[in-house]
Amino acid sequence: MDGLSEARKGIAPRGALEARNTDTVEFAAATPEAEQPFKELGLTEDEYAKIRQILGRRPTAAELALYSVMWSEHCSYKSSKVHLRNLAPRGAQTDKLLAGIGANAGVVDIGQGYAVTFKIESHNHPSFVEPHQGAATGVGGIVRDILAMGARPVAVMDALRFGPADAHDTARVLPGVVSGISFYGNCLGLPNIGGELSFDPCYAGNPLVNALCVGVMRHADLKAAVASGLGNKVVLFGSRTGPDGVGGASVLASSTFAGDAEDGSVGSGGAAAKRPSVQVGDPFMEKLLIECCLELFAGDLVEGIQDLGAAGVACATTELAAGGGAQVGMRVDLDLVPLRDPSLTPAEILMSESQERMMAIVTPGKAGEFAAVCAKWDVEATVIGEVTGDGVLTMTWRGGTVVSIPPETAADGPVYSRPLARPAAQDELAADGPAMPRPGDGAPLRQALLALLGSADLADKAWVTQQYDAIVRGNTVLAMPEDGGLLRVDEDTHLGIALATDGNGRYCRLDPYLGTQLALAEAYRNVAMTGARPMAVTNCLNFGSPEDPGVMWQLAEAVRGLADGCATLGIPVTGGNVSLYNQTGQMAIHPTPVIGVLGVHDDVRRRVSAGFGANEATIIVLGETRDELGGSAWAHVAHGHLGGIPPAVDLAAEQRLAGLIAVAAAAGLLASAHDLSDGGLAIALAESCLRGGNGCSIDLDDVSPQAFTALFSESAGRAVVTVRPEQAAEFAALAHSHGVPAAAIGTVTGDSLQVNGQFDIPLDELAAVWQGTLPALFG
Amino acid sequence: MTFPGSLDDQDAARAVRYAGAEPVALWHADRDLRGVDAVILPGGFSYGDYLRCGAIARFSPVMGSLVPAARAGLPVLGICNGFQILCEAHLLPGALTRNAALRFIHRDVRLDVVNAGTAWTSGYAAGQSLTVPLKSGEGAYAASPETLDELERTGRVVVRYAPAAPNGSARDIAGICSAEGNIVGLMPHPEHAIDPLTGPSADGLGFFTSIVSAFAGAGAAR
Amino acid sequence: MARVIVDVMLKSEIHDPQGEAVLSASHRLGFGNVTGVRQGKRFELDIDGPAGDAALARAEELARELLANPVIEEFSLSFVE
Amino acid sequence: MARVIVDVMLKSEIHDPQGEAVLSASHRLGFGNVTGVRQGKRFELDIDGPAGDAALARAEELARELLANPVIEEFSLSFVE
Ligand SMILES: Nc1ncnc2c1ncn2[C@@H]1O[C@H](COP(=O)(O)OP(=O)(O)O)[C@@H](O)[C@H]1O
Ligand SMILES: [Mg+2]
Repeated sequence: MDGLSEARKGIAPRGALEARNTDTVEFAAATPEAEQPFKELGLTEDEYAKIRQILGRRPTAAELALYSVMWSEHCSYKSSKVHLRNLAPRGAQTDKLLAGIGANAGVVDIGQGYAVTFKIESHNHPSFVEPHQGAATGVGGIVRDILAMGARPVAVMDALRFGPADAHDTARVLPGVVSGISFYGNCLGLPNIGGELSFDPCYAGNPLVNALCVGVMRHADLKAAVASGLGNKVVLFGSRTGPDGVGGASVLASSTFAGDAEDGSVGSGGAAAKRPSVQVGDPFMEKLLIECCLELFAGDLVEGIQDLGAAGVACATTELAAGGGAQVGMRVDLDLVPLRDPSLTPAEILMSESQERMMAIVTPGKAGEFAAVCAKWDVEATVIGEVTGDGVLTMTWRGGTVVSIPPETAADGPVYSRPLARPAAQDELAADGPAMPRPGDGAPLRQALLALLGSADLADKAWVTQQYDAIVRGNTVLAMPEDGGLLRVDEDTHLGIALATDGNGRYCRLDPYLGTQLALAEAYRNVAMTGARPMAVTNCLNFGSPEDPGVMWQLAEAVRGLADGCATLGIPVTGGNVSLYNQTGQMAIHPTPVIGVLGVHDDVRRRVSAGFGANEATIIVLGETRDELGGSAWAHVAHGHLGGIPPAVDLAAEQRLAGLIAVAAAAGLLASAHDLSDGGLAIALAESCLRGGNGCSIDLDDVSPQAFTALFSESAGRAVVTVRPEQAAEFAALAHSHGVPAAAIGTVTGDSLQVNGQFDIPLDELAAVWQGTLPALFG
Repeated sequence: MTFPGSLDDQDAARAVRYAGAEPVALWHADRDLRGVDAVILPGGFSYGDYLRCGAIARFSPVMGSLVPAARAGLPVLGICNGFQILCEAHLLPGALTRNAALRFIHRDVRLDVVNAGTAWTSGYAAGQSLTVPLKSGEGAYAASPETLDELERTGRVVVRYAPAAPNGSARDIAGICSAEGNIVGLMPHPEHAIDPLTGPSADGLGFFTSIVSAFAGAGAAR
Repeated sequence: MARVIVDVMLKSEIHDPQGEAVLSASHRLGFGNVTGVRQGKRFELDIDGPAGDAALARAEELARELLANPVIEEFSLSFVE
Repeated sequence: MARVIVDVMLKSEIHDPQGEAVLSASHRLGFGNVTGVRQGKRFELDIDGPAGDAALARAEELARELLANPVIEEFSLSFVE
């Protein structure tokens, strides 16, 4: 039995309704006792009762479908909303915001008349079921979000987490996910400029596939997802509507996979039980949609626009109508929706998640021009309804009224304050610091470095990133494996934007508040390393089941950490996405907020790379190194250990470091800059050597008295930079005036990573270890 | 030239500008070549490349004008998807097939200029080494052994991967030309190597300056 | 030696952008009477041993495990002389 | 309406990395007696009008012009009921 019939069984009306009459509003009013499959659609008794109360009757099958998807966790944020409110930017955080949380994606003023919009979104569950298409459509969805703001999408990023690198199922999921992102993003002509790749057993049944898109527009181009203007036309354009992913949003992303998908194998147990009809991406159509929309925007032909994502037509119509205000309603004729499968019922039309569709509000006078632009791009466009002044969303089908609701009641959805409780085990975890034996000096340290460098988390990601076009559009100044991606926005003024995403599930497991701030700090630092000034934040909150009070505590702590962190840094959260129910049976993933930071670069010609490029340059470690190994890569790789407390966060120090790098980069003082994060100084040095093709000779004494701590501690707020000898004094003075501790530890030289008094590793050996891991695992 | 699904068209236009000429946008649905001196078919995924790369673009209305013009001597450069379209349109022999590893490859490659006598490579010296990006999933050049022999014998291999093709291309061929040398197709992207700020080098600019100076020298344009 | 053909097609409810692209290209080329196109894969397998039920069973196993993605595709088997 | 199947395979002298990848994956999965795999494309065309020589001729034309690249591929046609 395939997933489609599963999903349809839940929706029930199909066969049943064909036999009866259409379930119209009149029929529903006349048959109050008719049984409805609200549970199968993921609604609770209370929610169902609430719908009946709102409508003063039982909902029709179409209305029930509409409410069920709109009130799903995925669309309504019903469990997270009370916490997300804390993220609303305040005071100085709002200075540069042109649109904030609540819009499809937040919009930031970057100066010179330009605005930037960016957002990160999850496609975790679909990517486990069908990795290639799941990941591909994840990219497609976030790109349409950005497009709906009126911006031209200019780049994507992908943050990925999988089960153990050598697990059987990872060999199915990872290559599929990467090929899906590659297929879709490359075909769309959007450069992929960075992301993340990491592995942990907690993600075995729940890989995380988070995709980010960034778009650029002029201030005047900003569009709103609002229906307005009595008599204006509602136009559905793009792909036809088929049975794709019917029930996907509500069923799949709002509950855990049943059964024990321990090996995670599809076809047995877990995923198969709730497999919906899979959405297949058509990136070519999306490319046409992008160009078509941008031409429509340029011609001022749309009054309001919304992308169709999860919950498709149901979501676009209700949100557009609700966005228009209390008086605004909408009348839609579902017979006019162009279908790929003519047998779809109204409920299925509303729930379909067919990809590559948009909905626009167009004045009657411009409808002709609108159609002409769509025809030029071979994009099918159909008027399916119009804006009314009665405050009601009305839908008809085959002569009957199948939906008649106040749209805001569906758009707003319920809000739950779910119970939360700090798990008792947190204290044990915190007490269980990494107290195991540490390598002393020389050979054991060398061995530890190579083991870390060759571990799947820290190894060269080229096997993945070589499948991504990072340079299409010709504005990519920095991309992976650099700390942050950097894009040129204006060829004449050299204005640019930088982006990085970071998250560390291990830190967050130990302390979700600190862990989230560490992720924020790392993304902030990575953006700063390019020479850019961090300006805004997006986030994707990947957590387990909200019905688990421990998970809710993690979520609340993470959001609190993010809100406090952004307030301290003075930058706003402009949007994001929440993905819950990431767990297999009772096993939740590590709490994994993924934080994206956007920065502005005043002159991309002054960009800074991570590689040791300049021979004889002085190598300087910035920031303070403490003995901080809780949740570290060393504890994980060398001992499979997770415990203790994560490194301390000092956001003021991060700000000072970022400020120093920006000023030094603008002054041309930096030959390279690379932040320190997973694996500490050891890994940063190895990466800078390999990236630049130059070796180095260093002393650790001024970093920390213990060589091990100097090499592997993961203290935050640090970076390793190189400065030409003749500029070293100037830089030292600058660092001092910024209040950033700076220790000169050696020089760029030779073709080995040489730590004086400890060890010497030829670059060839480093390269072989670093580059060999992923190809050995994935072919 | 922009087909539905062309992606590197703006990059090709930028490269033309960098070379000192004026880019003119051509649209697949117009038969009109607008009196241009030379045509670049850019990279991308025309029509999604769903059937075979370049297979559907070949039937675009503009190709009805381009094919005879190219046969009559109009200089044409096909980059990546443009190369695939030229092969599908039989303006160049052979075909581009799946990369040997069956994955999309994006990386910088080294090319040796084999033929510096074409309209698009006259600014280079034979044997010169270039570093430019390659980014394609179906970049492995394939042709019958007779065709390959013929191409080599008549100097129609324009650029070669050095030291070896990363994608399984026959005889490490990265680009070829027509018998007259006016039509050149290659898989790597010279338009993405025109400025060290955004590419690995400026080595690719020579393709564009070659053609511009050919016209400047002949007094034929600008 | 047996030669078994495995045809793998997307399930009918699954969107097939490739087939659609071919369909619209056919129309542009003047093949107006082509009303539908689905694009799938064809595998020709050479299997050691006689052409018979055993070979077919083996091929079916392979198709199920490797050649077709059961989430979105279905397959059929046939012999070729 | 006629349904015509067009099978498109790489010519035997053209390298088929997809087929080879399937072959070695088969061996890894324990299908040692699979000795050769070629991978091609299968198109299911719906053609207006009766299933007959005219439909076949039309499909052949489409295959020649669009579905197969004669430089590297060959095709065959068949009806399906
Ligand atoms: N899935 C991915 N997609 C694109 N780029 C990636 C991906 N995973 C990692 N990268 C890139 O690889 C480089 C190294 O990653 P990582 O070590 O996580 O960086 P950092 O520690 O600086 O955050 C970065 O440039 C990052 O953007
Ligand atoms: Mg970094």
